[in-house]
This record gives sequence, C-alpha cells and structure tokens, in this order.
Amino acid sequence: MDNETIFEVVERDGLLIHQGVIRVPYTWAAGEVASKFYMGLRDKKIYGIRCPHCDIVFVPPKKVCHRCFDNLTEWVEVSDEGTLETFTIVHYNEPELHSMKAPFAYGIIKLDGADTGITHLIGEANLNRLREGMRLKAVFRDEPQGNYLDIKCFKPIERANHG
Amino acid sequence: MARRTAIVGVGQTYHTSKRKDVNGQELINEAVKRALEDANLTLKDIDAIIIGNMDHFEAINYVDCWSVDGSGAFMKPIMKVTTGGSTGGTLGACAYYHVASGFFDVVMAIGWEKNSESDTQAAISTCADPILERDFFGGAIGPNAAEYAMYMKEYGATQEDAARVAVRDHNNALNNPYAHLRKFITVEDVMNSPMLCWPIKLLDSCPRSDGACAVIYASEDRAPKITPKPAWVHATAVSHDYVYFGDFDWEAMPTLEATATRVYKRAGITNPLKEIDVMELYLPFSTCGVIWMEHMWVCSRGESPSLIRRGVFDMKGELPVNPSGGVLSTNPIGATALIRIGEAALQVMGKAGDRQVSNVKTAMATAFGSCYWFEATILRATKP
Amino acid sequence: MGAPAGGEKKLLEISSGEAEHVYYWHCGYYMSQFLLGLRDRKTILGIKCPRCGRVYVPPREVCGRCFVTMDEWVDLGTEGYIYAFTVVKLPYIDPNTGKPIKVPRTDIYVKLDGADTCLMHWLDETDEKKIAVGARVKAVFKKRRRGTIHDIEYFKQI
Amino acid sequence: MDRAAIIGVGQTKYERGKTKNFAELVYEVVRKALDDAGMELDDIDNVVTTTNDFWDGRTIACMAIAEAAGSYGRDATNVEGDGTLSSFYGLMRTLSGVYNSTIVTTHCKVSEGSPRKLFNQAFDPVYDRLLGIDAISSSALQARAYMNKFGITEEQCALVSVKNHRNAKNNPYAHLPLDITVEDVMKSPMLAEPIKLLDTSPVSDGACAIIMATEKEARRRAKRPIWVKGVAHCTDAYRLGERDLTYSSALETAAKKAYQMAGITDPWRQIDVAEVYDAFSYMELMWYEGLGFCGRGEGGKLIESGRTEMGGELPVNPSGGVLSAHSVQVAGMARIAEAVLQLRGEAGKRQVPGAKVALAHGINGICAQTHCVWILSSEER
Repeated sequence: MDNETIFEVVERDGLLIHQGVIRVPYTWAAGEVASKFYMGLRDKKIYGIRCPHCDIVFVPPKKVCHRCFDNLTEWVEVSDEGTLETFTIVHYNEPELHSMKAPFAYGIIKLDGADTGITHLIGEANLNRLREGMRLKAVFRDEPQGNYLDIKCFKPIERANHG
Repeated sequence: MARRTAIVGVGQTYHTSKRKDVNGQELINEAVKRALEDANLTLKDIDAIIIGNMDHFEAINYVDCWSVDGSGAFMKPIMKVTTGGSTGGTLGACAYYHVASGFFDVVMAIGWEKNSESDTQAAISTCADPILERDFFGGAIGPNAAEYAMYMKEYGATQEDAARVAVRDHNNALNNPYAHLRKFITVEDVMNSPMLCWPIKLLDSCPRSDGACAVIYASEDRAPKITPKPAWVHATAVSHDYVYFGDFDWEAMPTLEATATRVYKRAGITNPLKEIDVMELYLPFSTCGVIWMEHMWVCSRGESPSLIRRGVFDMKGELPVNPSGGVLSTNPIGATALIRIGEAALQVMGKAGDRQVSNVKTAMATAFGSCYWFEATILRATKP
Repeated sequence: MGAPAGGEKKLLEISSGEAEHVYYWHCGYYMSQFLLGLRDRKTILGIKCPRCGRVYVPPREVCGRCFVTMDEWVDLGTEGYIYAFTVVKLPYIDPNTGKPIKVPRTDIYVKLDGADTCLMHWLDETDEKKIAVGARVKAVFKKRRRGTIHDIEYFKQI
Repeated sequence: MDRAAIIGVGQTKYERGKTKNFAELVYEVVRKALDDAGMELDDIDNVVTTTNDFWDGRTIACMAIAEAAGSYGRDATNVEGDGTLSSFYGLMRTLSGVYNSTIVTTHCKVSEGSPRKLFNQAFDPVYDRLLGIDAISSSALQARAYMNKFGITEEQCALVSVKNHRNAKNNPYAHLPLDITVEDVMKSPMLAEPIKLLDTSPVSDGACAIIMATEKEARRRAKRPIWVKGVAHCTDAYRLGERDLTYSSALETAAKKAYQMAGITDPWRQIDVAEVYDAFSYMELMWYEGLGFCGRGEGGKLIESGRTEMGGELPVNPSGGVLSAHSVQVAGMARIAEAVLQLRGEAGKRQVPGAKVALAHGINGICAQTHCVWILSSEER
C-alpha cells in the first residue's frame, strides 16, 4: 500500500528487532525576546537584558528573571568579547548534531557587560592553548539565518589585535 | 490522614491557534502570573510545582527542567507528569496529592501546549505502538464516529443531537474571554460543516490551540487565608485499561464508567444530575457530549438526546455543561484538562465572570486521555 | 546601549529541519511470535488468558485484568469483521517520513473471529459508502513477507 | 507527616540490548516486587509508572506498560523523570489517606534509541540546542569548571570509577563489573575533556519497581518494612551559564530538607550507606560535597582517603552505582531499591554490615539540574 514505509527488520535467536524512525518536523516560535536577540546578531551586535531588581544582565536575553520573576524590558548591548569560564574539547563525532568535526570545543563565555555565561562553540583556535580565563571574541556568520549559529563560534583574541 | 485541600487560584492564557510572540517558557509564564495574581500570592508562596504537556508536540525533553524561566521553579521542587490528553487531570490530581500528603502547603500545577509548533496529528500518531499500530492510527475520530453511528441506530438519536452539543459549547465560549474559538453558530452551521468521518463533522470536533493554564492548590490551613471562597477538592479518580488501541470496548466505555463510579463514591454523590451544579467535561467530539453523559450515570441509556433537546445541559438548564465553551472551543492539549479543573474551580469560587452559573456548590471536571484514560475531580464550596 | 536597532518587530521561528530519531525496538517474545506467524504461516496469532479466557490480539505476555502470564496461543485465521473505520481525507505528516501521507486512506479496527480485541490495519476501499461497520473482511498477505504487520498488505471486504 | 514504608523492591539485571520489550521488563519487576513483599496485585490499590516519550520513542509512552504495571482497574498515574521523583509521587499518594499501598515502576531501554540525540533535546530549541551539545559534552563543561576551581585531579575522578566498578562485582544486577586501575581510566579514550570513556556510565536497559505502604499496611504485611524518613527535591536554573557549575545548591537544598525531616544533623556520622547518581565519575565527588559528606572542594580528598569504599566509614555506591549500570529514569529508583536491600541486610556480597540509615539520590535534567534525596531507615524512630 502507498503509505507503508520500509524499515529494517532483524531476526536474532528467533526474536525480531524492528527499526523505527520518527521524523516529525518542528517550528519553534522564538518569541519577541529571542527574535530581538537574533535581529541584533544580524547587525553583529549582541544584546542582553537587564533585571533592575537583581542587577543581572542576561545574555542571551530572557523575558522573565528566574530569580525575582519580574518581566524584563531593559535591553543592553554587551561586548562581543568576553572571558572563557569553562570549556571542553570534544573528541567524538555525531554528524547529525555537530556543526564541526572533532576535535572541537564548547565553552561557556562571560561577555563583557554580561553577568551570565553563554554556551557556545570555540573555533579558529589552537585547542591545545585553551585556558580558563582567556579572552574570546564572537565570530559572526556571514549570512545570518536568525538562529543561535548566527554567532558561528567564539575565537581567541590574539594579542596583536589588542594593540 | 488526608489533609483537606482546596483550589485557591486559576490563571490561563488567551488561547489561540498560534502564539508567535512568545516561546513555550514565556507562554507558561503568562498563565503562572495570572494564577498568582488571582490568588494574590507571589512566587515565594509556592512550595512546589508540577508541570505537564505531551513531549512530541514541541520536542522538548525534560520539560520540567526547561520550564524554570516560565514556571518559576528556580530552587524549588518541580516534577513532570504526563498521560496524553488527560495530562491536565493528572496534573490536578498530582497537585492534590502533593498537598493532601502533608509534604507541601501551596502547590501549583501547570499544563501547557504549543500545538502550532508541530503537525499535531503526526505527533499524536506516535502514541500508537510503533510496530503494530502506528501506521494505522489516523486519530480517534474513527472509533468515535462508529460509536455514535451505533448509538444513533440503537436509540434513535440524530446528528442534530450531537450538533446541539456543539452549538451549546461553541456559543458558551462567547462568554469566555480566554476561549480560542468564539463564534456564534447554529445547528444548521454544524450540519453544513465539512464531513470529517461520518457522522462527525468539522464543527463537531475540537481545534488545536496554543495555551497554558496554572491552578494553585493549598492546604486547609492556608486556603482560607488566601481566598475567602476556595474550591475544596472532594475527590479525584482515574481509570484506564488499554495497551493497544484495538483493546478498547467502545460500546461499553468501561473506563469512563469506572472513573465516574469511583469519583462519585469518594465524594458521596448518588444522583449526579441533582447533586452536581455544573460540569466541565473533556469532550473531544460533540458526539461524546451525547453518549458519555449516560456512561457518567447522569441519565439512563438512550435518555441523553431528550435531555439535550430539553436544554438540561444549557447555561440555564438543570446541569449546565461546559460554560467555558469546553474542548470544542479551546484545546491546548496538555492544558486542556487542567482548564476543565480551573474552570470548575472558578465556578465554585464564584469568579467565572460572564460564564458564571449561579450558586454553584458542587462542580465536576473530567479529563480524557487520547485513548480512553479518564480522570475526574469533584470540587465543592464546602470542606470535605 | 538601548534596544536593538531598527525597532523592527520581527518574530522569528526556529526550524528543526530534517531531524530524525532512529530506534531499534525489540519486539520481545510474544510480538515476535505474532510477526513470525504472519511471515511464515500467513496466519494471525492471538493469546488466551488461562483465567478469564479473553483472547488478545496482538498477543502479549500478561492479561491486564487477571495479571497472569498467558501461554495458550490461538490461531485466529485471517477473517473477521469491521468494528470501526476511518477514511482519512486530510493528509497529515507521516511521522515515519516527515512527509504528508497519501489520502484517502482507510484505517480499520478488525475484530477477528475468535478474538476479544481488535487488530488495526488498512482496508483497500476508500469510498465510505461502500464500507460498513460489521462487514466481513479478510487479510490479504503479501508474497514477500519480512515479519512486519505489513506482511498483511491490507484487509478486503468479503 | 504520617509514616510510610517501602515493603517490596524488584530490579532486572541491567544490560545492553535486553530482548524483552518495555511491558515485559515492567512485568518482570512488578512480579519480583510483589513476590518480595509477599503480596498479590489485588493488595495494591494504585500505580505510578515512569516513562519518557523520547527514550521510549512514542508519545504517551505510559500506554505501553499499563497492563504490565498492574494499572488495569486501578487508580494509575505517570511521571516523566528520574525514578526518585516518581517514587516521591508514589509516597505522596501513599500518605494522602486515599490509598493503602502503591506500586511505582520505571523502565528504560537506552540501547534502542540514540542517547546523544535524545539528550540534546533537553536543550533550548530557541537557543543552544543547535550547538549539538549532549549529556557528555555538557557534563564535561561542568567537570572542568568544578575541577579547575578546586584543583580536583582527573586521577581523583578516576578513583570513583575504580571503586564503583569494583563494587559492581558484588552486585548481580550490575551491567559493568570491572577490575580496573586509575591508569586504565586515564588511558581510556578521551570523549570530551576531561571526561574519558571509563569516567562515563554505560548504556543500559532495565527496569525497577518498588512497593510503598502506609504505616498500618506495612506493619500488617512486611517482615522488615524500610521506613521513609525524609524526601526532598529541588531544581536549579535551566541555562548552564546561569548556574554555579562548581557546586550544586539544588542538591544542598534538597539534602538539608530531607535531613531535617529525618532528624539528621551530622550526615557523615548518621548515615551508614549512600547510593548516589554518579552518571559521570566527577559527579560522585560533587555530590559528596552537596550532601555535606565533606566540605566544598574536598570531594577529591575524600575519595582518596578511602572512607567511601566498602569497609570505609560511609560506603558510597556499594552496588557499583550508576557508573556500573545506567538505565536512564531507572537509575534513581535503583538507588532506592539498593538502599532498601542494605537496610534489610539482604544486599549479599555488597552488604554494608549493620546499616541502619541509608541515603538514596537521583538527578534529572542537564548537568543534574534537579536533585532528589531520600533518607531511609530500618528503625522506626
């Protein structure tokens, strides 16, 4: 019949194993807050949002402060440079998940002007030289698509750039 | 033994087909904030939170953990319960047991769904057994249609009887600012709407919505201090019995009968038609609003159509059903059954606005799992 | 400082793209026997509860009502009647493929002779007027069978 | 709070690629728990199951196991999350005055899906999910943050793996009993620095069930009821960048509340045995600290001292822990089941002699966002 999908069937010791696949597509609403964040990335600007009550600048921004539960409205542009708080170098490949080939690194970066860390990829780097506390800078995607990878990765700031 | 428990606050979003302006956490937050406001509480007053939805509609694993920014569960206890369409009933029961057990004093249950984020039928069809039933499960409409076809044949009911249920629920929704579909319809409109699966037509069936609902439960000590007229939980009950869709006995509706029997017994109800003042029922199709009244022992077999024709279940009738507009007008699936409980509570608390039924002392809410998991709650204005 | 430039209020959506999840489900002993019955013997197997006598299809280990292990296999043959049916007319996304299903498609619940529960499958008729609840049906098997529920190609009205 | 007891437990052996399906696994452990309690299903009046629609590969996954869990005709419900959480809900129902005895089940066949992809779905679809981050890589961020702050070494983490795999040799249910050395762990393939293969838990299939009863029912039925003295759970912030990854305040909060209920003021001295959720080796060290077994940053020294080994003052994970069997959603309830066996003196070769007070611990979410702590005792008062 038309609607049958052929999946793998394995027989082992008289018992069957059926392959199955779930391919339900999803479209998630970013909402006003994340949309603004992504619109900022299009202009190579990183926006956070400040909770005046807790005096915390959240990057990425969120609509509600999880600490005091107030609605947040105070937008703040933060630096595209920051400090590496922790990182890991990944040595396995998971092609459907990873946008980079192993070895590559994830890090949590606290941008200048932000009070929370942003989890992201670390690229354009000598991975052996990654250290907590080192300075990183955002690398923006050339053609923004309105998602998290509009920041392609964070790369180490070379001393020469500091002048 | 059991601590007495009451509902003290209800909040919900303005339900609609698609909320593009908020993500899931932000949608949840709207309902949570309204519930807190309704109870005049702050987040600090909430001791524990329970959340539920159906995972495959939004593809978020560990929703309880993800929800924190919206639910307010930061450094609080939160857990997730889920049973499909009946999730809202499961949430209400879970909140009740959180309080009744003595572990927590003030507890919030949150149900939510953003059905717009996936193809609802694709996601729901993954509930069928992947090896034997998934490919053949086009939804619950077929068996419900067959059920009503058999019922019409046996008891002389008509398609118009079901249409009257649809008209009642849809038109009640005009009084509910939170309802998703708010449009005046007639029996003729229902009869002329596209046939989905004979004899069920488009206006006989429920929509899919984006929405959230939060309901706050409190202990006997706390409830009267929070609100002068809490809605006391007198009983909750659940019954279900299937593993495969093919297992269910559509004619006898054993799980609905068992649930109703159990919840009436626990609440000391012997004549639901006389003793219950308002019902908020999870009716996915208008046909269910005909047949299921009988399985809930509201009337005897075959008697429901005449009661519907007499207007017994209308707003001004003896036992108003779905003053809110019910599931036929609003259906964010993981929230749907919790909305039933919340609406029943508002009726008892006298806070239902334009949809208020006068002088409600006893209200009943039900939940229906996507295939025959029924839950029920009885709320009263007086303590158990 | 201040709000993002442009003041343009654009609402974005994030897409999952072609994401898929692959599973390898063990059928277990009872479901395997059932599927091998389809594949090797072109017959539909049920299982009977030793206590209440209920005959379950598909077969499974435990009778939920009596909570006893079942071991009496019943050969249900290939015929029964339509307990309920749906002609699906609106194409929804097939979770197996992420693409719309082909419609119309008739889903049926078959009460096989000798069974107390129904088996779900497809009927080869999509004209509602030609389908009746209670009509006799028979399983049509494929020539090449692999141990899946689709070893029955469809049911047809007798 | 009224009192309740655990009066029956059942576990499958944990292994990869179990041939039973979900229902058959659950039926096995429900039967075992009933036999253990000397009960029939008729003696049980309500059921809590535990499922996860992602791991199980179907929505409303609780449908698959309803009959096997004994739900037919009973008031039943379903939790999605670690087994310690569903057990807590079971306890609430038991103490609600509505029921006498509750059975709680959980199962998972991690081997049937793609664990990394399924865990990636725990991340925010609007933000960081697109990074492709999963349980191992996110935990590696936490491990490095913790180790870097307190000078915890990879060798100290490896000691956890050595201890727990060795303990697993005494546990017939364990998936991975191993005789390994610190060197073996250090030389095992690097997955996400600093986490190596032998710092991780295996992909295990399995199921677990426990039966709880009111005090009255427990006294009537059980030879050796194990009393629940305290339970609490607590959840941290969602985003990793908003948490203190080097210390779990959520664990501390949950533990303090559970200790308070149980009258525990000095956990190190008052608790005889602990079963904690060590999904990765570094976690056990962090949980020592959050549970108050040692000071902040002292987890490494504590494992080195040998005081949490079998024969030490407070043996942790005599069963081999989660590093030796990790069936997601089951592992927390397995900790409870193991604690019960210890308190009954029925833990066989992994028995901690004379154990009277036990701790069981579960986690949920990314980098253990939620913690649940149980205190159990063989003694009534």
